[in-house]
Amino acid sequence: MRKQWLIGGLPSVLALGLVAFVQGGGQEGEQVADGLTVDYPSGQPIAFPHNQHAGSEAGQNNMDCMFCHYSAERSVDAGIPSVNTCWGCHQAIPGANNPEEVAKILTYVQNNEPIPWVRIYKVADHVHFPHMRHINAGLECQQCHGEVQEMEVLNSRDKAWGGNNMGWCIECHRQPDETGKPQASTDCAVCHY
Amino acid sequence: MGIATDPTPRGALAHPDVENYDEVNRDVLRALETPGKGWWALLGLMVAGIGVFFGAWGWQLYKGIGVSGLNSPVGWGVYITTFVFWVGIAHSGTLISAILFLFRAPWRQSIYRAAEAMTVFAVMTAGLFPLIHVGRLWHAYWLIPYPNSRFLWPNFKSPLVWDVFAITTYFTVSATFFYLGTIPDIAAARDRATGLRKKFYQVISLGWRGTDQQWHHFGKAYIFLAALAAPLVLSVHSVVSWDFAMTIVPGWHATIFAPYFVAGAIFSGVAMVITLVVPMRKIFGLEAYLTTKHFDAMAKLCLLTSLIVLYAYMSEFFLAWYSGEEIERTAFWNRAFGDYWWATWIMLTCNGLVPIMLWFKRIRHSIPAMFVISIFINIGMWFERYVIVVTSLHHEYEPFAWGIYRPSVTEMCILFGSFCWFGFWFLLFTRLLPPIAIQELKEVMPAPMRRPRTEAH
Amino acid sequence: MATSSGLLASYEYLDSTVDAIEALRKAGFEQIKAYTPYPEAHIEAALGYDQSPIRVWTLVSALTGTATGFAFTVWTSVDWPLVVGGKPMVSIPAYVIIAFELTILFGAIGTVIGLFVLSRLPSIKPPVVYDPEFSSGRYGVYVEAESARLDEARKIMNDQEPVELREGEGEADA
Amino acid sequence: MADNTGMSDGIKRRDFLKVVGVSGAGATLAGCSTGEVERLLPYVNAPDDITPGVSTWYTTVCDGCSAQCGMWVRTREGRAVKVEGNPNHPVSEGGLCSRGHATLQHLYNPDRFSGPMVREGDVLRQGTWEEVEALLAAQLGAANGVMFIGGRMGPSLDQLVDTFVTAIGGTRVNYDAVSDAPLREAARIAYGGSGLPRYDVENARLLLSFGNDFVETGSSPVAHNKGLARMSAADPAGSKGRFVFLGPRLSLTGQNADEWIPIRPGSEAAVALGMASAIADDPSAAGPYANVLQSYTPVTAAQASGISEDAIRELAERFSAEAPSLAMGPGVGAHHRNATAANLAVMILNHVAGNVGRTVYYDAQVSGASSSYADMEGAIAEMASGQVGVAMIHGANPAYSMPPAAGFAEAFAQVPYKVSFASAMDETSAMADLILPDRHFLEAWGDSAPRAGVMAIQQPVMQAVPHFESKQTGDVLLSVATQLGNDPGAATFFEYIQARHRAAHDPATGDFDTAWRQALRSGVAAQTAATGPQPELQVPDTALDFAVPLFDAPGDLTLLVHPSARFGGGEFSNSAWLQELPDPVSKIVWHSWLEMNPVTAEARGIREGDIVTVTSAHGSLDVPIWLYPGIREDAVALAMGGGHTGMGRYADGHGVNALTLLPSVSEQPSGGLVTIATSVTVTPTGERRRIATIAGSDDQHDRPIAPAVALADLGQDHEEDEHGELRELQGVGGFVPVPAEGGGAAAFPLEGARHGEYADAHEGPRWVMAFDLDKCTGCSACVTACQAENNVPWVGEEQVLMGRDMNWVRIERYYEHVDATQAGDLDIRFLPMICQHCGNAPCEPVCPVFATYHTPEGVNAQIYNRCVGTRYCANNCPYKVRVFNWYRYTDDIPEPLNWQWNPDVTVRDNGVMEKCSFCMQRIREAENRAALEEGRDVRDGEIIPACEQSCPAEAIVFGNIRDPNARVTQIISSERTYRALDELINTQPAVHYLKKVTFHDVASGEHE
Repeated sequence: MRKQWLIGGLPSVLALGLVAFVQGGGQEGEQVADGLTVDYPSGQPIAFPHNQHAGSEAGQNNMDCMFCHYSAERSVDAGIPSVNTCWGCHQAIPGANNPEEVAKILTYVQNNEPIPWVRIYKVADHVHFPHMRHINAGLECQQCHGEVQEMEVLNSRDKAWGGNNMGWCIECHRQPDETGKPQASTDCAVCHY
Repeated sequence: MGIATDPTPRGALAHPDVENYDEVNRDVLRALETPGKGWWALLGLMVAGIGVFFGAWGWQLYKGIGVSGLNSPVGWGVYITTFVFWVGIAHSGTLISAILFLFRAPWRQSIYRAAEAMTVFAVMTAGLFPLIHVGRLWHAYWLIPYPNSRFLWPNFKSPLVWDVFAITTYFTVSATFFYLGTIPDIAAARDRATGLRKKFYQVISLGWRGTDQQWHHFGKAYIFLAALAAPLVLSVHSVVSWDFAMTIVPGWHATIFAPYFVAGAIFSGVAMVITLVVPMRKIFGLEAYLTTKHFDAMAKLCLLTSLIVLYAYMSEFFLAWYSGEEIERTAFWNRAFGDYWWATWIMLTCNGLVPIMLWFKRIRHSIPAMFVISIFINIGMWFERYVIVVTSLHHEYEPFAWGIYRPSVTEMCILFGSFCWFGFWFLLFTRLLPPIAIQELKEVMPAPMRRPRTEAH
Repeated sequence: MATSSGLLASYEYLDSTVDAIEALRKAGFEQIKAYTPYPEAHIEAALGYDQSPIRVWTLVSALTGTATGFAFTVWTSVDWPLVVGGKPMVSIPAYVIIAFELTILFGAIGTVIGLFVLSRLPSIKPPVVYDPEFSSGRYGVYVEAESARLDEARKIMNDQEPVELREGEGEADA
Repeated sequence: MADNTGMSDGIKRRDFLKVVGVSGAGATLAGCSTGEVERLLPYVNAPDDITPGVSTWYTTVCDGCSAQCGMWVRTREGRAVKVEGNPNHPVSEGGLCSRGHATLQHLYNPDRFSGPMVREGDVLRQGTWEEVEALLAAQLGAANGVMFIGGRMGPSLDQLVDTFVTAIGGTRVNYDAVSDAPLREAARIAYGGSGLPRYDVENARLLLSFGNDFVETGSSPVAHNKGLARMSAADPAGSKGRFVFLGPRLSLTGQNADEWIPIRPGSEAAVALGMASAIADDPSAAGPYANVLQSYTPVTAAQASGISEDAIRELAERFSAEAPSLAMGPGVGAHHRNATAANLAVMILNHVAGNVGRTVYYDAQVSGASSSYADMEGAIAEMASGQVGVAMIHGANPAYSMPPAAGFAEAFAQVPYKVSFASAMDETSAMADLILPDRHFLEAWGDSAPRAGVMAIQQPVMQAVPHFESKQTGDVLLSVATQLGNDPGAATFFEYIQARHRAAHDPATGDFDTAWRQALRSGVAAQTAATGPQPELQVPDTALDFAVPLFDAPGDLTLLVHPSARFGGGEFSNSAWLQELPDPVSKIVWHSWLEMNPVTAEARGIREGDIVTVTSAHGSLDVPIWLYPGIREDAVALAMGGGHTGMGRYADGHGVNALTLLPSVSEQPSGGLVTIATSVTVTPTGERRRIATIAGSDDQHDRPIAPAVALADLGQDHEEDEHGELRELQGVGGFVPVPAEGGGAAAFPLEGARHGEYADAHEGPRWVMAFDLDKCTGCSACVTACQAENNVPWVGEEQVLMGRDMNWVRIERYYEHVDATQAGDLDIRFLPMICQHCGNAPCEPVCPVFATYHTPEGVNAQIYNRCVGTRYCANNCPYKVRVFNWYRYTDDIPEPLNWQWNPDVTVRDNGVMEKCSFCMQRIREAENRAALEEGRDVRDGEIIPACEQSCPAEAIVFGNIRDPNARVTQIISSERTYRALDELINTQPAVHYLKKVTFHDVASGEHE
């Protein structure tokens, strides 16, 4: 009878193994961080609080992301605000919380130098991510970047998307639209060329 | 009641000079005793060669695959040639142990252990070459179907993925087969060995005791493994041949390839067995077990396969001409008289002409002659693969894109190193495992009887 | 179960071994174990073996391999459809090869597992009754019986002039 | 290397903001993004016209050569990444040649001067602009005898230089090794105008080129290339212009001819006049040249040229019969001692054939400054005799581009103070005491008048490359002039130009500023109407010798020195793109070669690759032999442009300088440099080398790769094209018939390919491309365009020798019929081979990891980051269009050359396969743009791949074959359509070719 059990058991074990093997698919993913090693805020030239600007709490300014990241809806790149964009407002607004940080802007304006922001969000060089296509498809910035408007300190660890984890993109692209087809193409050459 | 045994004259026995079972153990296990200087010298050489091997490979990884002589149009060269060569070598082992076992060939017992060991190590060598030749080794694992965050799977339509499956399967099965067959002999070694060696054998003999029950299942399992291995042997080199035959490259795209490659593999494999057992026989004094009978049989196998291979060459050339297909014709004309004519003629000489000598019994029975011929065949078979790979690629469909390939030093180092890598393992084998199948030898020896044999009841 | 002990006889000749076994079985001894240096059909016959169940292991696991091969290849090619060389998404002829290789692979592994299970390998227990000669030239017969019948067994075994006859205490490894 | 991180870590094709970061004060912040932290550098002041990630296009003028083609420059975040032809420009009409593309590499040339240089002893130290301008002013103030040696320059700068030089009482000479002085002079003698004759190649029915290489060099390569393509394209009526080439060697132009008449070097005049006399019923038709005509007949022509009298007579008849015809005189590649006379003889021929005013026009106006070798000889004499105190060099490199025999270097060394305006080091600047690096034309203001009535503004398309502190010579001259106390009337050169144009502006046509802005936007200032009545032949004011000139002894082979199709006279040599661009004729890269007829070689026991010593009375050099059936047996040819010694890392040490062999003689009366002047002896050195060529076999081996169809066969459906049906195994679906020949939109996708389609792909677009081989002239502009667009690296001579060239486009060149011994039909086939994007692609199924596969849009995609590098796909590609990254070639690319990288294309990593992607990035960009405009579909013509954009011959068309109205669909419905090798191996390519149309009936090449 032990024999019978084994004869029955062997295939079922193999089958189970296979199932587990295949199911493992979605979960196991290489969560490669994208090269950001410096701890924020020390990494950033100016301690820029996103929540202060874009947050909707009392005393926060509830700005639209695209006020500063001006090209997000018409370009592949979201765009980084020019120094003048910052200064445009901060001429008038000394910054109640920590004016010394705000004051740094002026030095850049005077030296006519760009602010060397540290890059937080980056897709691999071989991936093409057209921002405007996603914005115009009705995605919220937060869906990839996380609840930036609530973060004082931005950190690549906080972002919603899986860094170099392609599966994270695919899962969204594969969502069926009303016709039941995938809502976005999963053709490789859409992003990789 | 009792056993009915027919009287067998000693002359008809496989090993007339072997008196009894104990002698078998004694002779075979003597090989395992402390090695001499020669063995250490050889081992040293092999280790040095392995150094060259991995040195060259490391250099290639550091610089890029460009350190090879490969180019476009010749994207495959010495690496794939050597890969196919070693896979071919790997074939006779399982052929002798499995197929000849199933056909109950009487001469296999004393060579199949060495042949199987050769098989395992040859696959271990061959398996390295696909890794050596890829451009991005650090991504080579993408050929293995494993669940990943990209939801991507390998392309099961690609012959290379077939290769991955065929080679791994072949390695697993032949290694298992090899080990399984060795267990009883390891037990025998265990029972004579002392000290550290005894410990070692105790572990790897898995506590084999040769009880009736163990022998019973062992025999069956062995038969089934043989039955599984037999088609596998044929399939593996067919799959390897399809790496070429599945393409549209003139000179590769031929339906004859699978049988042609399998025959070639057996051809080269048997030759390599001869190359290996001749010195082994001398060094370990196994003349009584490796008799001219065995070499004669292997020689005949070589002769047969060499004829098949030769036929394949001829039919390829004939059909190229007969098809009237311009591109095919150019390809084969170029093969025989083009830039690589020398390789082709080395191939034809070593694989087609030299083996003709095997028609003569005197040569078949001369061990030195066999040794020399087998070396020729090894060389010839390497060049066969070189010819197939390179000459087909360098003159393809697009005349304006024709090119020339010159192997680089790095490639040569890796080719040389692969032989050392193989030799290293084989040397270890000769010292650690009984190089001849003790228990199977006993099977073909007359069992000791108390009553005189003639008297049957 | 009554205390039983065993007798281990080692013989030089095959026919005497066979005779001893047959005699013992005739006398009604059931717990007989034979040691041989190589698979000996006559002894297996004398002990009256029938077909080994290994074949079932081989068959089942091999078929599992075939099924896995086809299921896996087909599933992956529809999971993310990518057209190559104008071939159909599911190209059965190509997948036959994968299925074949898996058949062999699973079959072999299944067989080995079966062997190990059935012949109690690997066994780490040190041998209680064993003689190194069994791996070389001798045949061994080990019989187990209640103390009462031991003498009967000893007599039968002695009839075949063993090289040596030992009395092994306690259970031989089952 | 971590899993999933794909291409070229460390190489940031997208670190654009570090470039725009420097907008404003020009403070260079390059190199700011190093280490593992990547910096984002935003603008200081955001410019309105730049959106990150969106290309901005500026029009300007290509200042690469005298043609002055219109240019469209694509800039991303303030850096120029691609130059293209400006379709609005009347000269180039959207085409651009390889050299034009390569100007981008000169902009980012890492060998440019980092700033103004002052010599102190043996070393040059970098100075400030204030300092060097003061220095120059002081020197000029003090010096006695100032000489300005100029090259080609636009009208405004030309005028400024003149005023400047006259103001300081200096002399000015101009020099350009590749000048058309003889043609210009002939035109002056014959018609009085000082302009170049303008040819209407397109409308000629019979075109004769007397050794004029108008496709690759000459006054306007792109325009003439386009003209030739249009002329020789068979029109629906089944008629086609015929092109006959007369000359000792087939240049690229010659290879495009329908007939080759291999006349002796220097016998152009004899042949032209012989034909003229045969055409003209009485010599008086030649007006003032009647006497000349009397002394020439087809017989004399035959004697002089070595061509049968009948051939000449017959050609003459056709020349007058097949009107309008056109004959073009010897170009820059055929300047012998009587080149002016030869050009004039051809003018007479055109005159008697009545082509003046129909296909050839003589304009009064002159463009730029005419340059003369004779003037240089004078200048050298002056310098040698110490009459020159300060010598200024601009836009010329005589130390390299004059024969050493001229002794320029020695004389120049005599000059106490030598000033160079070169923006990058060259042989002449190396001797200078003061270097004031000029700006590259893409950074500077200028204007151009390529021909009568055409005026275009050259505007800077980007901030000056921050690595180099350059200053525009115009500005330098202005400020120095001010320091010298004479008022030039403008503060900056920009004002100077604008002032000139404002003055020239006719208020009747509207407000100037509007016109100016319009000119900048369209790339060309409003052009005046075409030329008026044509002038009549004038009595020559100088004696002319029409005889075959003498060639310096000793030697048994005439040496033909010609400008290179890639390097011109050598001014383009420091560009890796051009060095690695296979020469359109020889397909050789990086090194020089001596062209020799196989018969000659065999007679002397010389094999290809033998290194021979070429010796003339004036010098000798060692060069490998390349066997070429397209050159007369009594001549050998050597191209200019090689053998630089001080020009930069990509030019130095590659090849030999052909001028070494030439005597220092100027052609009389034009004073141009004589390039066909001497005989040479060729002796093997016994050494050999491998030729770095991409050419495997020049013979098609009767394979259906580049078939042709005879003009006579057009229209009637000829049997041999019917290959019946293939039968293709469809997976498990059994055999299904497949039409062997590709059809139009209706037939696509073909039955056999359909099962490979994606379930939902049928409504989407299906991209295909068509090459019209009847138009393609093999000029190779598409090769460089593709290299520039797709970040294709160059690999160097060593790698090419190993067969590892990386170009995605390979212009295959097959000889079908070439006969250098007598007049007859010529058949050389060009075929641009790119990835065919096969419907049944052999490369796809063999890839183990789906790195290459078929997209629903019918493109054969290559996913670089998925590639493992087994090279299986390349082995199985019958077209051999896949190239492999054997090393990480991009590592060798120095700053700032990498600024040119296209941000939209992945830079490939070591060990990765790559190939033509149909410019996937452009497809995506167009789709994105279309989607932004309320999600419409892409319109036909919105996606133009780099090769199509640049093709001067308009031979390439890309589009969606599912759109029945698409240009490409129309074109491939032609009966000439075929697909390479398809009928043999049923690959169902998406790339369609249209057969070349020949006048002779086609034997070989059409297989079976």
